[in-house]
Amino acid sequence: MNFNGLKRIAASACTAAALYAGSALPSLAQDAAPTLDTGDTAWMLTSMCLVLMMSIPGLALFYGGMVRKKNVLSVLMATFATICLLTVLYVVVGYSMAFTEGGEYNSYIGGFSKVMLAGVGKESLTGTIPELVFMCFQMTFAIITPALIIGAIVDRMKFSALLIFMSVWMLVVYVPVCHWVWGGGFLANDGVLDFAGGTVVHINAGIAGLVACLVLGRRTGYGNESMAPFNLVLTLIGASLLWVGWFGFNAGSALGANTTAGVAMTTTQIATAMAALAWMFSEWLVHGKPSLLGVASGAIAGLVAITPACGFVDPKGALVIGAAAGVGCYIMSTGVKKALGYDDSLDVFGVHGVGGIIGAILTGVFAVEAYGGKAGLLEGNFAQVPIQVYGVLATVVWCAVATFVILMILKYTIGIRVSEAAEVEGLDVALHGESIQ
Amino acid sequence: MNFNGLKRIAASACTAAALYAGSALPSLAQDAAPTLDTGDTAWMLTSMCLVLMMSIPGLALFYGGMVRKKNVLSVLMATFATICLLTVLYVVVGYSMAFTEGGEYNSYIGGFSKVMLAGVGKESLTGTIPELVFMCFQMTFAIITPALIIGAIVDRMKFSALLIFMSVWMLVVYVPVCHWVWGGGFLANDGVLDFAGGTVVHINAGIAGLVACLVLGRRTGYGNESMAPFNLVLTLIGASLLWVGWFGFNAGSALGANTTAGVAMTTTQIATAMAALAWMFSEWLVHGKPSLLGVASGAIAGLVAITPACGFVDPKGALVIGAAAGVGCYIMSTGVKKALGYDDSLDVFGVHGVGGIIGAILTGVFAVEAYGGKAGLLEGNFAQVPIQVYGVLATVVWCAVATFVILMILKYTIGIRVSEAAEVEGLDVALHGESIQ
Amino acid sequence: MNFNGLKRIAASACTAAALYAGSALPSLAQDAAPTLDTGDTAWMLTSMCLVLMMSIPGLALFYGGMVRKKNVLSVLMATFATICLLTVLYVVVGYSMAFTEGGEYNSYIGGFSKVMLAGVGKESLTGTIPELVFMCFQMTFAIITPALIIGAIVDRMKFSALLIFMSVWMLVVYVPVCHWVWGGGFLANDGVLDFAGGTVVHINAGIAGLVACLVLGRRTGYGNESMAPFNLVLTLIGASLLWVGWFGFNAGSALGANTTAGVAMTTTQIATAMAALAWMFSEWLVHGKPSLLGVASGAIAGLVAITPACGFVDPKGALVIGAAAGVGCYIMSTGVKKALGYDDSLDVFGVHGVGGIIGAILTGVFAVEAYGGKAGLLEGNFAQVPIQVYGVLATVVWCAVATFVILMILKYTIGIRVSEAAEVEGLDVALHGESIQ
Amino acid sequence: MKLITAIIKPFKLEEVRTALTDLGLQGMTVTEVKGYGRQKGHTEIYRGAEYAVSFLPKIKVEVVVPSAQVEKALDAIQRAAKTGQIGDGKIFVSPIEHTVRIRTGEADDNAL
Amino acid sequence: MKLITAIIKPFKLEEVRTALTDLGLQGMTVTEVKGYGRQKGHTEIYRGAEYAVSFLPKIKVEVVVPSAQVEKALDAIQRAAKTGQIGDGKIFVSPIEHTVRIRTGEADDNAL
Amino acid sequence: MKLITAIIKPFKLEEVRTALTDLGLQGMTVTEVKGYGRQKGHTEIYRGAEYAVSFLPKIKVEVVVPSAQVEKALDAIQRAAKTGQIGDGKIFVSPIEHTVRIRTGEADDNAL
Ligand SMILES: Nc1ncnc2c1ncn2[C@@H]1O[C@H](COP(=O)(O)OP(=O)(O)O)[C@@H](O)[C@H]1O
Ligand SMILES: Nc1ncnc2c1ncn2[C@@H]1O[C@H](COP(=O)(O)OP(=O)(O)O)[C@@H](O)[C@H]1O
Ligand SMILES: Nc1ncnc2c1ncn2[C@@H]1O[C@H](COP(=O)(O)OP(=O)(O)O)[C@@H](O)[C@H]1O
Repeated sequence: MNFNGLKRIAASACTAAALYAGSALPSLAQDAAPTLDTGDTAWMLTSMCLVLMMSIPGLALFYGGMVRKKNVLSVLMATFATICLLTVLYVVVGYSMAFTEGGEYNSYIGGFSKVMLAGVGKESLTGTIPELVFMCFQMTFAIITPALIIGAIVDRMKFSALLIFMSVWMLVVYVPVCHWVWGGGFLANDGVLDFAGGTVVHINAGIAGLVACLVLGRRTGYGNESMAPFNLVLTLIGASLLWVGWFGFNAGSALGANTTAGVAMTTTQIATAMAALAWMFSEWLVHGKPSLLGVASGAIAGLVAITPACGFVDPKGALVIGAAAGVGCYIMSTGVKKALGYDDSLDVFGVHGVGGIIGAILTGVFAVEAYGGKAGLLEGNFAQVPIQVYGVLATVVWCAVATFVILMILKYTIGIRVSEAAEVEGLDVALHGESIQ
Repeated sequence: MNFNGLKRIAASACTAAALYAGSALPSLAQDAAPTLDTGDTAWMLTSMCLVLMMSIPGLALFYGGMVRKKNVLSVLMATFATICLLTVLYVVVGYSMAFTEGGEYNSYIGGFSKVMLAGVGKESLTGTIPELVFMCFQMTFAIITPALIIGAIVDRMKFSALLIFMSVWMLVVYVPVCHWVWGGGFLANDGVLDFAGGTVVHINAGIAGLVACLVLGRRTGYGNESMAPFNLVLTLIGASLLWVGWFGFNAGSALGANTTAGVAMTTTQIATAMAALAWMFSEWLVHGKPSLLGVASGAIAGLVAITPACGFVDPKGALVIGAAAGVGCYIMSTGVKKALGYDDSLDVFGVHGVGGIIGAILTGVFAVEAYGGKAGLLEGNFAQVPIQVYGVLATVVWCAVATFVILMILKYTIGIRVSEAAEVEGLDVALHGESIQ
Repeated sequence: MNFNGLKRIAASACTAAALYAGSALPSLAQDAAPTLDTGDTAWMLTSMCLVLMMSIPGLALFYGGMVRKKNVLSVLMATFATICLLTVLYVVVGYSMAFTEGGEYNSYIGGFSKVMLAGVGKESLTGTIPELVFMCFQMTFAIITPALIIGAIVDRMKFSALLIFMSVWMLVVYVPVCHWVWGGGFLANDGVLDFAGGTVVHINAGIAGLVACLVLGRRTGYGNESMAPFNLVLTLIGASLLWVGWFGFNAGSALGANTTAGVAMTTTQIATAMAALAWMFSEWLVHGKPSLLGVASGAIAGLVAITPACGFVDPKGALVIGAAAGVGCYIMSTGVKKALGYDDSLDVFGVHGVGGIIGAILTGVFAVEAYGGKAGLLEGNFAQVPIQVYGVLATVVWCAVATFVILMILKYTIGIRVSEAAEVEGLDVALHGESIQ
Repeated sequence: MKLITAIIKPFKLEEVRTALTDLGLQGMTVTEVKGYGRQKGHTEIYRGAEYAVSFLPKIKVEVVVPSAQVEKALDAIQRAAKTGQIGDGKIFVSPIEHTVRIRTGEADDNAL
Repeated sequence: MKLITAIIKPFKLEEVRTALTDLGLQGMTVTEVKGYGRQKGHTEIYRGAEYAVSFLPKIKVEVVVPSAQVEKALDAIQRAAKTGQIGDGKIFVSPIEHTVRIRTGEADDNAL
Repeated sequence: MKLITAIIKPFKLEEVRTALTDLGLQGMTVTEVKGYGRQKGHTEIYRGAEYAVSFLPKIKVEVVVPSAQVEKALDAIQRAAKTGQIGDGKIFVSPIEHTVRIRTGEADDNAL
């Protein structure tokens, strides 16, 4: 019935590759009632852990190491608290709005039939895994996406405003876009390819970050004071855990321990390494020195760009996507940002926004039928790139407008920025009464 | 035969949920000789890694970040050395005493038939996984439990005394209680519910911590000098890895990649997030500022409290258990501890003892037949709560008495506390001849 | 056909244990076309993540914490950049040269039939897992081995020379030796036992480290200035993640979630703990104090020594191997190194070289037919130890000669050592324009 | 020669340095210090344990100048370091009897 | 005015601060320093490499006081910082010719 | 008594310490400082943002000596700390009017 069908669509969006290649998930391919596969379940349980590890401690450290000593704890706190708050929110209503039948508005948003996980029983399955595991896996995506935005607003946003913003943003921006692409919404039906969330996660977070840093304004002292990173060791740990965890994100999006997961793992590893090298060598060329922050940033750029493509492209495509992301994000996060003068503090837009867009479009170029069941430009399918662009635009527009409105309302109600005194003292002491010794 | 039956009991205690729901682990449900399931084995191999990661680096960092700079390395050392020593001890005799037939004393302690893993062959299975994997998984529980106690005795205990205490305590306190609950002992037979170790692990460690800090006495300067944490970044990394690893602990206790694991993963994630928020908001209310140490402590409190319940309750129950643990542990670790004046330095009792007791009792309240096969108070089973209380009391009494005796013997033989000079200089240099620069 | 057969050899080398015990990987044991096993695939996907985590952040932190503050970032950078560069190189040509039929030279080196993963399709399998997953898993071995060498050349090697050295070394030393042992080369055919890479990975890296530190010369100020570790907290995190990740390395080398993986996990855990204790107590005896660096170093020594043996020996054997490695590596890394006066800065030879040799030889002593299908000296097979020695010698000779030649060529072309000024200023600033605050 | 020691707010260091170099003073030595004074500190709370942090981060700038330049230097520092907020800090002047430039052995004013 | 510089054991800082404020001295500047003296250091051993750590952590307290109060201050510091153990530290007194409060421009005693 | 303050390159500390102890001076206090002077710093670049680091790590050695020994001490320090490279640092001599050894109350030269 509708209900089961919906679940299958939800799943199939993630495993388009598998489905079209038509076999990787036999229990999905046929219509027989799916049965639990312990191997697929084992991998998805693991994937959920990996993606959670991306947020905490991964993302928290990646960002925390880049700010000044007086603000490190506040960045960790923002990330950790966001993870907790959105976990509860997702269980209560997020999952339902993302992955259930939304009735007449289904193209845009899901319904409330699974509020508080109603009807998501112990034995209910999604494909070959327990639906509860599928829900947990999806939850980790829903909580890391808003957390990514933190990089744009560090050192100056009020903690109370941050918590409210994150909650509203997840429900108003993330959940709908997730439904559009993976929940049976209009982008899925229009054939947009997004294997693991280049559009849903990264473009979304990147655009929101850009809007947020513009609305908030620059950090006090930006351009004058030194804002050199406190401790890049933390950033390196974070980048590494993001890389490792990302296999849960990308290969996990195959929803099983199948050949598609193998493809996603391979392309992810290749693109990431290539992007890191591309950023490092660009920097070496331009500034004369290769830096740790550069190579780590490049790796993240590669991970972002391969996310929508990982289940659709082959190793060669992954190499090119990685190279493009490394160079593209390097240019945007250094030269261009400087030129335009906005303070996207930790380059959420420069890395996730730009990397996500590069990846989304190149997915339409390098998709290989034999790998992901979809042909791209190089295989003569001229239709896909425009579809990808259309998917990007839809997301950019909705995300930008909604984010702007949410922040403006907060700005003129409770206020979104701390006092300058607090900013000078540092948020660790000012907001949380704690400090690093 | 007896031997196989015993193993099945051992396993079934952990997977009560699965068993009663009667199917998740088919090879256990029927009496046919079990066969290896690669999916279940894959998840259990992974779970062992996750639980080990909880101890090192997880717990070591969680504790290490909370002490003063001069003692950080000594805390890491205590944890790491304990892990190594108890690993060997568990293989030699611990596993056998916990999980074999103890003859006439079987209600209280296992036997010696598997000393040095005798008869635990390559092909021997526990349920659907290799017994060696089951042994390794159980080992990670046996080594982290004593390690948890370290939080209560930091900054002042002699290293030699610590190693002896840990060894004796594992054999005299942990192993018997583990046998009572999971090895076919009297608590299992009396129907006490402890899915993943709320009683065996956390109440045990919490009570031992309380006794240990009372016997040892307060840190020199307690109350006068500042004992502010050295670096909460380490504590945040530790808390995050504990959270991630805990899915191996809780969902791994399903002993397979089954629907019960899905339930455990879901309830664990929900309760943890809820408890973190509960602690954070309590603190915000009381002290005016939400803190990173607070939200991290709350998360651990939630993980502890959901541990006995995770396979038995539903999402709603998990929300309530999390909230109760967050508030309860907050009160005990701050107000009450201050009032009573004991120096449970890193709140082993306040978080693990209190959280474990809250979780054990609420398991009897919120158990849902459809999820874990056992009905709780809310489903009209008034018998369960008293049984849970009984399990708690048995553990508390045995643990308190035994721990006290062990420490007293050590105190009046080799001594358990370092010299005041060593305490002032710091244990890193005094005990280990090392320091952080 | 040839192609499939070759793959089977490749796999079987890794899973000798499984094969001889003859059943753990049924699809390999029989000649029927193998089919994908989701459980095995789940574990191998996980294992790849675990082994990658060993390199970043594991190894990077283990090494980074041991150098002086001014060089920490340069060590992290060397590791991270090496991982990225070699990932690309391995995909392009490394995998093919290691694991394909090399025609008439096949005893020594593979061929080019899989350059850029040609013919490694989405559906192609190795045993019961996708070949792409097998390739990714093997890649993680190929990238960590050269990275291990970094410990010998820290604080003084030019970054450009490092990148070139790593690339050439992987292709000229690692890939051939890997082919000899696991790719169907002469050592495999001669019956050398190396379950997870004691020879291929650790002896190889250890010898290369020794040669490299001799060619490079000592660090400026060695013996006069204090070169005390900057922050052993990082080293502890690194050692812990190496330990956890090593289960992917050792148990993952069973290429499936089978009973052999269970054996490897058990022996790995036992030997590691035992070696850590052995090093700690030796030190305690000799210097009067047990140290964190000591216990962590011992753990790594144990992990190294059990690597070749983990699928072949039983728990008792693992205990002895661990003890031998702990004491042996302690002596070599402290007394002997001091006596001979070479500056193997972070003891790559003392731990990996020595530990690898101890493990390789003791594998021939303690191999137990019932566990790994091969009898060792204790079971009366006198032939094995000589074969192991022969395998060690072949590797040592080739590695030493090739490493020396590569470095000499670099030395007299682009140069391999930074200026003394750069060394005094510190490589973080001098090479990468970054610093820790 | 005189040693001018200024205790200032950390974020004022760059301005003070520029002010001094503009006077042609080519060297100075700075130290991270903690200051106690009228400016009140803050309280940190860890699991209910309150710690009053009464010492605040300050920067100590030490510059030895020829006696002739003391006035100008004091002026420059005060102007650069002033915010008007409590906690701006102090400037102390003390005598230096002798100075040596290690590299050259030059003495006194020539050593500055 | 005089500058009183006291090198003390770190854990004595709080007592010294209280002793000084009890005298009505409202400000001081402290620095983390390392001291070498009669008190012996310790040895650290990393993988067999021994490093003698001869510099021990100390706290330097600097307080500028009106000449009249020097005696009382010396006394107070000595009483507060004394443990009787080797390594208790030293107190040095040196002249300050001029003082300025940056915030207000007040000079000399009024600036303290 | 005189206070000799030497700003030196960090890696010269051991040599300076030995040189001073060889003179029979049994104590000194050192501080990690940052120095600005003729020796130029370096630039750090993080994602295209350039930061000029003009303050370089130096070590400040403070030793109070009986007036009689000042000459010998200056000499010893200069010889030990000299590399001939720019940035070797300075030595300043200033008066100390009074010294107390906290442990014993001994005063002046006896306190050193
Ligand atoms: N008597 C003193 N001796 C040494 N340093 C002092 C003295 N008084 C104040 N300071 C330093 O000056 C800083 C600022 O002094 P404070 O009284 O807080 O503000 P203000 O200078 O604006 O009155 C203090 O933090 C301390 O470092
Ligand atoms: N001549 C000196 N000049 C400067 N500081 C000194 C001098 N002598 C001692 N100190 C400082 O005083 C501290 C204590 O001195 P020490 O000789 O160890 O003990 P005590 O003061 O009890 O004799 C030393 O660590 C050092 O910081
Ligand atoms: N006028 C000064 N007052 C205080 N410290 C100074 C002064 N001039 C130089 N210094 C210190 O001496 C160090 C070395 O001085 P610099 O001019 O770089 O080299 P050199 O001493 O060889 O000429 C500086 O880093 C600074 O710490």
